[in-house]
Amino acid sequence: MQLKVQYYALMREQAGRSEEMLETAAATPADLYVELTSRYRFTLTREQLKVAVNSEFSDWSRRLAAGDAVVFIPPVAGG
Amino acid sequence: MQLKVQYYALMREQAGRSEEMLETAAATPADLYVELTSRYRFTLTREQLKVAVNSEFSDWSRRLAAGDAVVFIPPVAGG
Amino acid sequence: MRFRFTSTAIDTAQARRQLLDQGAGGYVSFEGWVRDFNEGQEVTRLEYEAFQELAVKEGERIVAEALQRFPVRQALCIHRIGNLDLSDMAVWVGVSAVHRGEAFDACRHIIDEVKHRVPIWKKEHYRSGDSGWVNCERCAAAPHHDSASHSMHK
Amino acid sequence: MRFRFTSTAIDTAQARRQLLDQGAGGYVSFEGWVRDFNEGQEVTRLEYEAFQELAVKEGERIVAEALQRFPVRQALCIHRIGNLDLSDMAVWVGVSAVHRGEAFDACRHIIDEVKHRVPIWKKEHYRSGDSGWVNCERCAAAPHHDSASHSMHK
Repeated sequence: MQLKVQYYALMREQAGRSEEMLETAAATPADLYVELTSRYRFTLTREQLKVAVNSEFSDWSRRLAAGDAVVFIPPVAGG
Repeated sequence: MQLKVQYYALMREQAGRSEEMLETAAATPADLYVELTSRYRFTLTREQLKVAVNSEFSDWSRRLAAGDAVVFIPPVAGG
Repeated sequence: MRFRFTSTAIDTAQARRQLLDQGAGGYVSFEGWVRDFNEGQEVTRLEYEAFQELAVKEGERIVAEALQRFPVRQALCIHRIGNLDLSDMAVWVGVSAVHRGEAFDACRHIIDEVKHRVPIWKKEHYRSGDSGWVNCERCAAAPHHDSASHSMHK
Repeated sequence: MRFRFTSTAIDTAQARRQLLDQGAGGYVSFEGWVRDFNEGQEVTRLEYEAFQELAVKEGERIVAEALQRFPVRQALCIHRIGNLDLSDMAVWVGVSAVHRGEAFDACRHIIDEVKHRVPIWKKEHYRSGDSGWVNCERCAAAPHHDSASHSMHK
Protein backbone atom coordinates (compact mmCIF):
# COMPACT_ATOMS: atom_id res chain seq x y z
CA MET A 1 0.00 0.00 0.00
CA GLN A 2 1.33 3.43 -0.87
CA LEU A 3 1.01 6.34 1.57
CA LYS A 4 2.13 9.95 1.56
CA VAL A 5 3.96 11.08 4.69
CA GLN A 6 4.79 14.71 5.48
CA TYR A 7 7.31 15.81 8.11
CA TYR A 8 7.46 19.07 10.04
CA ALA A 9 9.86 20.81 12.38
CA LEU A 10 12.16 18.48 14.36
CA MET A 11 10.84 15.41 12.53
CA ARG A 12 11.48 17.01 9.15
CA GLU A 13 15.09 17.58 10.19
CA GLN A 14 15.47 14.07 11.59
CA ALA A 15 13.90 12.45 8.50
CA GLY A 16 15.95 14.72 6.25
CA ARG A 17 12.93 15.37 4.05
CA SER A 18 9.61 17.19 4.21
CA GLU A 19 7.54 14.50 2.47
CA GLU A 20 7.75 11.17 0.74
CA MET A 21 5.62 8.51 -0.95
CA LEU A 22 6.06 5.31 1.01
CA GLU A 23 5.33 1.65 0.27
CA THR A 24 4.34 0.10 3.58
CA ALA A 25 2.46 -2.77 5.20
CA ALA A 26 1.61 -0.65 8.27
CA ALA A 27 -2.09 -1.03 9.04
CA THR A 28 -2.39 1.97 11.37
CA PRO A 29 -0.57 5.25 12.12
CA ALA A 30 0.80 3.53 15.25
CA ASP A 31 2.37 0.77 13.16
CA LEU A 32 3.66 3.30 10.68
CA TYR A 33 5.34 5.32 13.42
CA VAL A 34 7.18 2.23 14.70
CA GLU A 35 8.40 1.52 11.17
CA LEU A 36 9.54 5.11 10.51
CA THR A 37 11.19 5.48 13.90
CA SER A 38 13.40 2.48 13.24
CA ARG A 39 14.36 4.08 9.92
CA TYR A 40 14.88 7.71 11.00
CA ARG A 41 15.57 7.33 14.73
CA PHE A 42 12.92 9.92 15.64
CA THR A 43 13.53 11.11 19.18
CA LEU A 44 9.91 11.93 19.97
CA THR A 45 7.88 9.11 21.49
CA ARG A 46 4.41 8.34 20.22
CA GLU A 47 3.00 9.71 23.48
CA GLN A 48 4.42 13.12 22.60
CA LEU A 49 2.79 13.20 19.18
CA LYS A 50 -0.59 13.55 17.60
CA VAL A 51 -1.33 12.20 14.19
CA ALA A 52 -3.35 13.54 11.28
CA VAL A 53 -4.67 11.58 8.32
CA ASN A 54 -5.81 13.52 5.27
CA SER A 55 -5.48 16.83 7.14
CA GLU A 56 -7.68 15.92 10.10
CA PHE A 57 -6.63 14.71 13.52
CA SER A 58 -6.91 10.94 13.70
CA ASP A 59 -6.76 8.01 16.12
CA TRP A 60 -3.54 6.04 16.19
CA SER A 61 -5.58 2.88 15.54
CA ARG A 62 -7.35 4.12 12.41
CA ARG A 63 -7.09 1.70 9.46
CA LEU A 64 -4.93 3.31 6.82
CA ALA A 65 -5.98 3.14 3.18
CA ALA A 66 -3.91 3.42 0.02
CA GLY A 67 -3.30 7.06 -0.85
CA ASP A 68 -3.80 8.38 2.68
CA ALA A 69 -1.65 11.36 3.68
CA VAL A 70 -0.19 10.95 7.16
CA VAL A 71 1.38 13.64 9.33
CA PHE A 72 2.91 13.07 12.76
CA ILE A 73 2.47 16.21 14.83
CA PRO A 74 5.20 17.11 17.34
CA PRO A 75 4.31 19.21 20.41
CA VAL A 76 3.08 22.53 19.06
CA ALA A 77 4.48 25.94 19.95
CA GLY A 78 2.56 28.65 18.16
CA GLY A 79 2.48 32.30 19.11
CA MET B 1 -13.15 83.89 52.38
CA GLN B 2 -12.75 83.61 48.62
CA LEU B 3 -12.71 80.20 46.88
CA LYS B 4 -12.48 79.08 43.30
CA VAL B 5 -15.11 76.53 42.26
CA GLN B 6 -15.03 74.62 38.98
CA TYR B 7 -17.97 72.76 37.50
CA TYR B 8 -17.98 69.81 35.13
CA ALA B 9 -20.50 67.86 33.09
CA LEU B 10 -24.06 67.90 34.47
CA MET B 11 -23.09 70.30 37.25
CA ARG B 12 -21.54 72.72 34.77
CA GLU B 13 -24.79 72.75 32.87
CA GLN B 14 -26.89 73.16 36.01
CA ALA B 15 -24.65 75.94 37.36
CA GLY B 16 -24.56 77.59 33.95
CA ARG B 17 -20.82 78.19 34.26
CA SER B 18 -17.59 76.23 34.30
CA GLU B 19 -15.92 78.14 37.12
CA GLU B 20 -16.34 81.08 39.45
CA MET B 21 -14.64 82.93 42.30
CA LEU B 22 -16.93 82.76 45.29
CA GLU B 23 -17.14 84.69 48.56
CA THR B 24 -18.37 82.19 51.14
CA ALA B 25 -18.49 81.42 54.85
CA ALA B 26 -18.57 77.65 54.20
CA ALA B 27 -16.00 75.96 56.43
CA THR B 28 -15.91 72.63 54.60
CA PRO B 29 -16.72 71.21 51.15
CA ALA B 30 -19.86 69.72 52.71
CA ASP B 31 -21.06 73.15 53.82
CA LEU B 32 -20.15 74.62 50.46
CA TYR B 33 -22.19 71.99 48.61
CA VAL B 34 -25.28 72.78 50.70
CA GLU B 35 -24.85 76.48 49.87
CA LEU B 36 -24.33 75.89 46.14
CA THR B 37 -27.17 73.40 45.85
CA SER B 38 -29.62 75.93 47.23
CA ARG B 39 -28.36 78.39 44.62
CA TYR B 40 -28.13 76.13 41.54
CA ARG B 41 -30.58 73.36 42.46
CA PHE B 42 -28.00 70.63 41.71
CA THR B 43 -29.80 67.33 41.28
CA LEU B 44 -26.94 65.14 42.47
CA THR B 45 -26.87 64.39 46.17
CA ARG B 46 -23.65 64.65 48.13
CA GLU B 47 -23.59 60.85 48.42
CA GLN B 48 -23.28 60.64 44.63
CA LEU B 49 -20.29 62.97 44.51
CA LYS B 50 -16.66 63.08 45.40
CA VAL B 51 -14.88 66.31 46.07
CA ALA B 52 -11.42 67.58 45.17
CA VAL B 53 -9.55 70.47 46.73
CA ASN B 54 -6.56 71.88 44.88
CA SER B 55 -6.67 69.03 42.37
CA GLU B 56 -6.54 66.18 44.88
CA PHE B 57 -9.39 64.10 46.24
CA SER B 58 -10.45 65.42 49.64
CA ASP B 59 -12.63 64.65 52.63
CA TRP B 60 -15.93 66.45 52.83
CA SER B 61 -14.96 67.66 56.31
CA ARG B 62 -11.64 69.25 55.33
CA ARG B 63 -11.23 72.85 56.56
CA LEU B 64 -11.26 75.12 53.55
CA ALA B 65 -8.74 77.94 53.29
CA ALA B 66 -8.86 81.15 51.30
CA GLY B 67 -7.79 80.57 47.72
CA ASP B 68 -8.64 76.85 47.68
CA ALA B 69 -9.93 75.46 44.38
CA VAL B 70 -12.89 73.16 44.91
CA VAL B 71 -14.36 70.70 42.41
CA PHE B 72 -17.40 68.53 43.01
CA ILE B 73 -17.03 65.32 41.04
CA PRO B 74 -20.17 63.69 39.61
CA PRO B 75 -20.21 59.93 38.99
CA VAL B 76 -17.52 59.29 36.41
CA ALA B 77 -18.00 57.56 33.06
CA GLY B 78 -14.72 57.31 31.22
CA GLY B 79 -13.95 54.93 28.40
CA MET C 1 3.89 60.08 31.31
CA ARG C 2 1.75 56.98 31.29
CA PHE C 3 -1.69 58.57 31.14
CA ARG C 4 -2.65 61.40 28.84
CA PHE C 5 -5.50 63.10 27.08
CA THR C 6 -5.89 63.97 23.43
CA SER C 7 -8.53 66.04 21.68
CA THR C 8 -7.75 64.41 18.33
CA ALA C 9 -7.81 60.77 17.20
CA ILE C 10 -5.65 58.50 19.36
CA ASP C 11 -2.50 57.49 17.46
CA THR C 12 -2.27 53.84 18.50
CA ALA C 13 0.73 53.05 16.31
CA GLN C 14 2.78 55.74 18.00
CA ALA C 15 1.51 54.71 21.44
CA ARG C 16 2.36 51.07 20.78
CA ARG C 17 5.93 52.01 19.87
CA GLN C 18 6.36 53.36 23.41
CA LEU C 19 5.68 49.86 24.73
CA LEU C 20 8.09 47.92 22.52
CA ASP C 21 10.55 45.97 24.62
CA GLN C 22 12.80 43.15 23.44
CA GLY C 23 12.14 41.31 26.69
CA ALA C 24 8.38 41.35 26.15
CA GLY C 25 6.68 38.33 24.58
CA GLY C 26 3.10 39.53 24.83
CA TYR C 27 1.28 42.77 24.16
CA VAL C 28 -2.39 43.41 24.93
CA SER C 29 -4.29 46.51 23.98
CA PHE C 30 -7.82 47.65 24.69
CA GLU C 31 -9.84 50.20 22.74
CA GLY C 32 -13.14 51.65 23.89
CA TRP C 33 -15.35 52.47 20.91
CA VAL C 34 -18.44 54.66 20.71
CA ARG C 35 -21.32 52.20 20.49
CA ASP C 36 -24.59 52.89 18.70
CA PHE C 37 -26.80 51.68 21.53
CA ASN C 38 -26.70 52.14 25.30
CA GLU C 39 -29.26 51.21 27.92
CA GLY C 40 -32.18 51.14 25.52
CA GLN C 41 -31.33 54.28 23.55
CA GLU C 42 -29.91 54.70 20.05
CA VAL C 43 -26.77 56.78 20.41
CA THR C 44 -25.68 59.12 17.61
CA ARG C 45 -22.62 60.80 19.14
CA LEU C 46 -20.81 61.46 22.42
CA GLU C 47 -19.08 64.30 24.21
CA TYR C 48 -16.26 63.58 26.67
CA GLU C 49 -15.18 66.07 29.28
CA ALA C 50 -12.49 65.68 31.95
CA PHE C 51 -11.22 67.44 35.05
CA GLN C 52 -7.83 67.14 33.48
CA GLU C 53 -5.54 68.25 36.29
CA LEU C 54 -6.83 65.58 38.66
CA ALA C 55 -7.60 63.05 35.94
CA VAL C 56 -4.00 62.91 34.76
CA LYS C 57 -2.75 62.41 38.32
CA GLU C 58 -5.30 59.67 39.00
CA GLY C 59 -4.64 58.02 35.64
CA GLU C 60 -0.90 58.01 36.31
CA ARG C 61 -1.53 56.45 39.71
CA ILE C 62 -3.63 53.70 38.15
CA VAL C 63 -0.96 52.78 35.60
CA ALA C 64 1.79 52.96 38.23
CA GLU C 65 -0.23 50.65 40.50
CA ALA C 66 -0.69 48.19 37.65
CA LEU C 67 3.06 48.19 36.98
CA GLN C 68 3.63 47.39 40.65
CA ARG C 69 0.90 44.82 41.00
CA PHE C 70 1.48 42.84 37.81
CA PRO C 71 4.86 41.75 36.46
CA VAL C 72 4.57 43.70 33.22
CA ARG C 73 7.13 45.70 31.25
CA GLN C 74 5.36 48.80 29.98
CA ALA C 75 1.86 50.27 30.18
CA LEU C 76 0.16 53.36 28.82
CA CYS C 77 -3.36 54.81 28.66
CA ILE C 78 -4.65 57.57 26.39
CA HIS C 79 -8.14 59.07 26.70
CA ARG C 80 -9.88 61.16 24.08
CA ILE C 81 -11.93 64.23 25.00
CA GLY C 82 -14.34 66.34 22.96
CA ASN C 83 -16.91 65.26 20.39
CA LEU C 84 -16.87 61.68 19.14
CA ASP C 85 -18.86 59.90 16.48
CA LEU C 86 -19.97 56.28 16.32
CA SER C 87 -17.04 53.82 16.18
CA ASP C 88 -14.57 56.51 17.24
CA MET C 89 -12.01 55.41 19.81
CA ALA C 90 -12.63 57.00 23.21
CA VAL C 91 -9.86 55.33 25.16
CA TRP C 92 -6.82 53.15 24.53
CA VAL C 93 -4.77 51.02 26.95
CA GLY C 94 -1.65 49.09 25.98
CA VAL C 95 0.51 46.74 28.06
CA SER C 96 3.61 44.73 27.19
CA ALA C 97 4.84 41.89 29.39
CA VAL C 98 7.16 38.91 29.39
CA HIS C 99 4.16 36.56 29.51
CA ARG C 100 0.75 37.14 28.02
CA GLY C 101 -1.33 36.34 31.13
CA GLU C 102 0.01 39.32 33.02
CA ALA C 103 -0.47 41.60 30.01
CA PHE C 104 -4.17 40.63 29.86
CA ASP C 105 -4.62 41.07 33.62
CA ALA C 106 -2.88 44.44 33.80
CA CYS C 107 -4.67 45.83 30.74
CA ARG C 108 -8.05 44.87 32.11
CA HIS C 109 -7.21 46.22 35.54
CA ILE C 110 -6.19 49.58 34.09
CA ILE C 111 -9.32 50.09 32.01
CA ASP C 112 -11.56 48.97 34.89
CA GLU C 113 -9.93 51.40 37.28
CA VAL C 114 -9.90 54.25 34.77
CA LYS C 115 -13.63 53.84 34.26
CA HIS C 116 -14.27 53.92 38.00
CA ARG C 117 -11.79 56.45 39.32
CA VAL C 118 -10.74 59.00 36.73
CA PRO C 119 -12.86 62.18 36.58
CA ILE C 120 -14.11 61.91 33.01
CA TRP C 121 -17.72 62.26 31.97
CA LYS C 122 -19.58 61.50 28.81
CA LYS C 123 -22.76 62.95 27.46
CA GLU C 124 -24.67 60.73 25.10
CA HIS C 125 -26.75 62.22 22.30
CA TYR C 126 -29.65 60.04 21.21
CA ARG C 127 -31.50 59.58 17.96
CA SER C 128 -34.64 60.73 19.82
CA GLY C 129 -33.08 64.17 20.24
CA ASP C 130 -32.53 63.68 23.97
CA SER C 131 -29.15 63.63 25.59
CA GLY C 132 -27.78 62.76 28.98
CA TRP C 133 -24.68 62.55 31.14
CA VAL C 134 -23.99 58.85 31.68
CA ASN C 135 -24.30 57.76 35.36
CA CYS C 136 -25.56 61.22 36.34
CA GLU C 137 -29.01 61.58 34.87
CA ARG C 138 -30.80 58.48 35.99
CA CYS C 139 -29.70 58.61 39.59
CA ALA C 140 -30.33 62.35 39.66
CA ALA C 141 -33.74 62.21 38.00
CA ALA C 142 -35.81 61.46 41.09
CA PRO C 143 -35.06 64.25 43.56
CA HIS C 144 -35.76 67.36 41.45
CA HIS C 145 -38.15 67.40 38.56
CA ASP C 146 -38.72 71.12 38.76
CA SER C 147 -35.43 72.36 37.33
CA ALA C 148 -35.80 73.97 33.92
CA SER C 149 -32.34 72.78 32.90
CA HIS C 150 -33.73 69.25 32.91
CA SER C 151 -35.84 69.55 29.82
CA MET C 152 -33.23 67.90 27.57
CA HIS C 153 -32.11 65.21 29.97
CA LYS C 154 -33.48 61.74 30.58
CA MET D 1 -11.92 33.37 7.10
CA ARG D 2 -11.16 34.02 10.73
CA PHE D 3 -7.73 32.40 10.96
CA ARG D 4 -4.98 32.84 8.45
CA PHE D 5 -1.24 32.71 7.92
CA THR D 6 1.06 35.31 6.48
CA SER D 7 4.71 35.09 5.55
CA THR D 8 5.11 38.88 5.72
CA ALA D 9 4.53 41.35 8.58
CA ILE D 10 1.01 41.15 10.03
CA ASP D 11 -1.02 44.19 8.94
CA THR D 12 -2.85 44.91 12.18
CA ALA D 13 -4.56 48.07 10.91
CA GLN D 14 -6.17 46.17 8.08
CA ALA D 15 -7.08 43.28 10.39
CA ARG D 16 -8.63 45.64 12.92
CA ARG D 17 -10.85 47.15 10.22
CA GLN D 18 -12.42 43.72 9.72
CA LEU D 19 -13.60 43.84 13.34
CA LEU D 20 -15.17 47.32 13.32
CA ASP D 21 -18.80 47.13 14.35
CA GLN D 22 -21.00 50.05 15.39
CA GLY D 23 -22.57 47.83 18.04
CA ALA D 24 -19.21 47.09 19.65
CA GLY D 25 -18.05 49.15 22.62
CA GLY D 26 -14.84 47.28 23.35
CA TYR D 27 -11.99 45.91 21.29
CA VAL D 28 -9.12 43.81 22.66
CA SER D 29 -6.11 42.69 20.69
CA PHE D 30 -3.17 40.49 21.55
CA GLU D 31 0.22 40.43 19.86
CA GLY D 32 2.85 37.77 20.44
CA TRP D 33 6.34 39.26 20.07
CA VAL D 34 9.68 37.51 19.62
CA ARG D 35 11.37 37.80 23.00
CA ASP D 36 15.13 38.00 23.51
CA PHE D 37 15.22 35.39 26.26
CA ASN D 38 13.53 32.03 26.75
CA GLU D 39 14.13 29.39 29.38
CA GLY D 40 17.62 30.52 30.22
CA GLN D 41 18.85 31.15 26.68
CA GLU D 42 19.45 34.39 24.81
CA VAL D 43 17.37 34.22 21.65
CA THR D 44 18.54 35.97 18.47
CA ARG D 45 15.84 34.93 15.98
CA LEU D 46 13.02 32.46 15.39
CA GLU D 47 11.67 30.29 12.58
CA TYR D 48 7.98 29.42 12.46
CA GLU D 49 6.67 26.49 10.48
CA ALA D 50 3.07 25.25 10.20
CA PHE D 51 1.17 22.27 8.85
CA GLN D 52 -1.00 24.83 7.14
CA GLU D 53 -3.83 22.69 5.81
CA LEU D 54 -4.75 21.39 9.24
CA ALA D 55 -3.67 24.53 11.12
CA VAL D 56 -6.12 26.73 9.24
CA LYS D 57 -8.97 24.31 9.95
CA GLU D 58 -8.08 24.09 13.63
CA GLY D 59 -7.58 27.84 13.91
CA GLU D 60 -10.98 28.47 12.33
CA ARG D 61 -12.55 26.04 14.77
CA ILE D 62 -10.98 27.86 17.72
CA VAL D 63 -12.28 31.26 16.62
CA ALA D 64 -15.72 29.83 15.82
CA GLU D 65 -15.85 28.22 19.27
CA ALA D 66 -14.95 31.55 20.90
CA LEU D 67 -17.71 33.31 18.97
CA GLN D 68 -20.17 30.72 20.26
CA ARG D 69 -18.92 30.62 23.80
CA PHE D 70 -18.51 34.35 24.45
CA PRO D 71 -21.02 37.04 23.45
CA VAL D 72 -18.64 38.89 21.15
CA ARG D 73 -19.18 40.53 17.78
CA GLN D 74 -16.12 39.74 15.66
CA ALA D 75 -12.88 37.84 16.10
CA LEU D 76 -9.85 37.13 13.96
CA CYS D 77 -6.42 35.54 14.33
CA ILE D 78 -3.40 35.88 12.05
CA HIS D 79 -0.19 33.89 12.49
CA ARG D 80 3.14 34.66 10.92
CA ILE D 81 5.40 31.95 9.48
CA GLY D 82 9.00 32.01 8.32
CA ASN D 83 11.99 33.83 9.82
CA LEU D 84 11.39 36.41 12.54
CA ASP D 85 13.70 38.78 14.34
CA LEU D 86 13.52 40.08 17.90
CA SER D 87 10.39 42.17 18.58
CA ASP D 88 8.71 40.93 15.38
CA MET D 89 5.05 40.04 15.74
CA ALA D 90 4.46 36.28 15.51
CA VAL D 91 0.73 36.21 16.10
CA TRP D 92 -2.17 38.64 16.37
CA VAL D 93 -5.66 38.13 17.81
CA GLY D 94 -8.41 40.77 17.74
CA VAL D 95 -11.91 40.67 19.23
CA SER D 96 -14.70 43.26 19.26
CA ALA D 97 -17.66 42.98 21.64
CA VAL D 98 -20.52 44.97 23.09
CA HIS D 99 -18.86 44.88 26.52
CA ARG D 100 -15.16 44.81 27.27
CA GLY D 101 -15.17 41.85 29.66
CA GLU D 102 -16.21 39.43 26.96
CA ALA D 103 -13.66 40.87 24.53
CA PHE D 104 -10.86 40.22 27.04
CA ASP D 105 -12.11 36.70 27.79
CA ALA D 106 -12.54 35.70 24.16
CA CYS D 107 -9.19 37.14 23.07
CA ARG D 108 -7.36 35.29 25.81
CA HIS D 109 -9.22 32.07 25.09
CA ILE D 110 -8.31 32.22 21.41
CA ILE D 111 -4.59 32.76 21.94
CA ASP D 112 -4.45 30.08 24.66
CA GLU D 113 -6.14 27.55 22.38
CA VAL D 114 -4.06 28.49 19.35
CA LYS D 115 -0.88 27.90 21.33
CA HIS D 116 -2.09 24.49 22.46
CA ARG D 117 -3.93 23.10 19.48
CA VAL D 118 -2.76 24.56 16.19
CA PRO D 119 0.09 22.66 14.47
CA ILE D 120 2.69 25.40 14.41
CA TRP D 121 6.28 24.99 15.53
CA LYS D 122 9.05 27.40 16.31
CA LYS D 123 12.76 26.93 16.24
CA GLU D 124 14.72 29.26 18.45
CA HIS D 125 18.22 30.33 17.50
CA TYR D 126 20.42 31.26 20.43
CA ARG D 127 23.34 33.61 20.89
CA SER D 128 25.39 30.55 21.86
CA GLY D 129 25.04 29.25 18.30
CA ASP D 130 22.68 26.48 19.37
CA SER D 131 19.12 26.19 18.21
CA GLY D 132 16.13 24.13 19.15
CA TRP D 133 12.50 23.36 18.39
CA VAL D 134 10.48 24.64 21.34
CA ASN D 135 8.67 21.90 23.29
CA CYS D 136 10.37 19.20 21.20
CA GLU D 137 14.02 19.20 22.16
CA ARG D 138 13.98 18.98 25.90
CA CYS D 139 11.44 16.18 26.14
CA ALA D 140 13.13 14.37 23.28
CA ALA D 141 16.67 14.78 24.56
CA ALA D 142 16.71 11.81 26.92
CA PRO D 143 15.87 8.76 24.79
CA HIS D 144 18.47 9.04 22.00
CA HIS D 145 21.79 10.72 22.48
CA ASP D 146 23.39 8.87 19.62
CA SER D 147 21.78 10.65 16.70
CA ALA D 148 24.18 12.79 14.71
CA SER D 149 21.41 15.21 13.84
CA HIS D 150 21.39 16.24 17.51
CA SER D 151 24.64 18.12 17.48
CA MET D 152 22.98 21.50 17.04
CA HIS D 153 20.06 20.93 19.36
CA LYS D 154 19.78 21.43 23.09
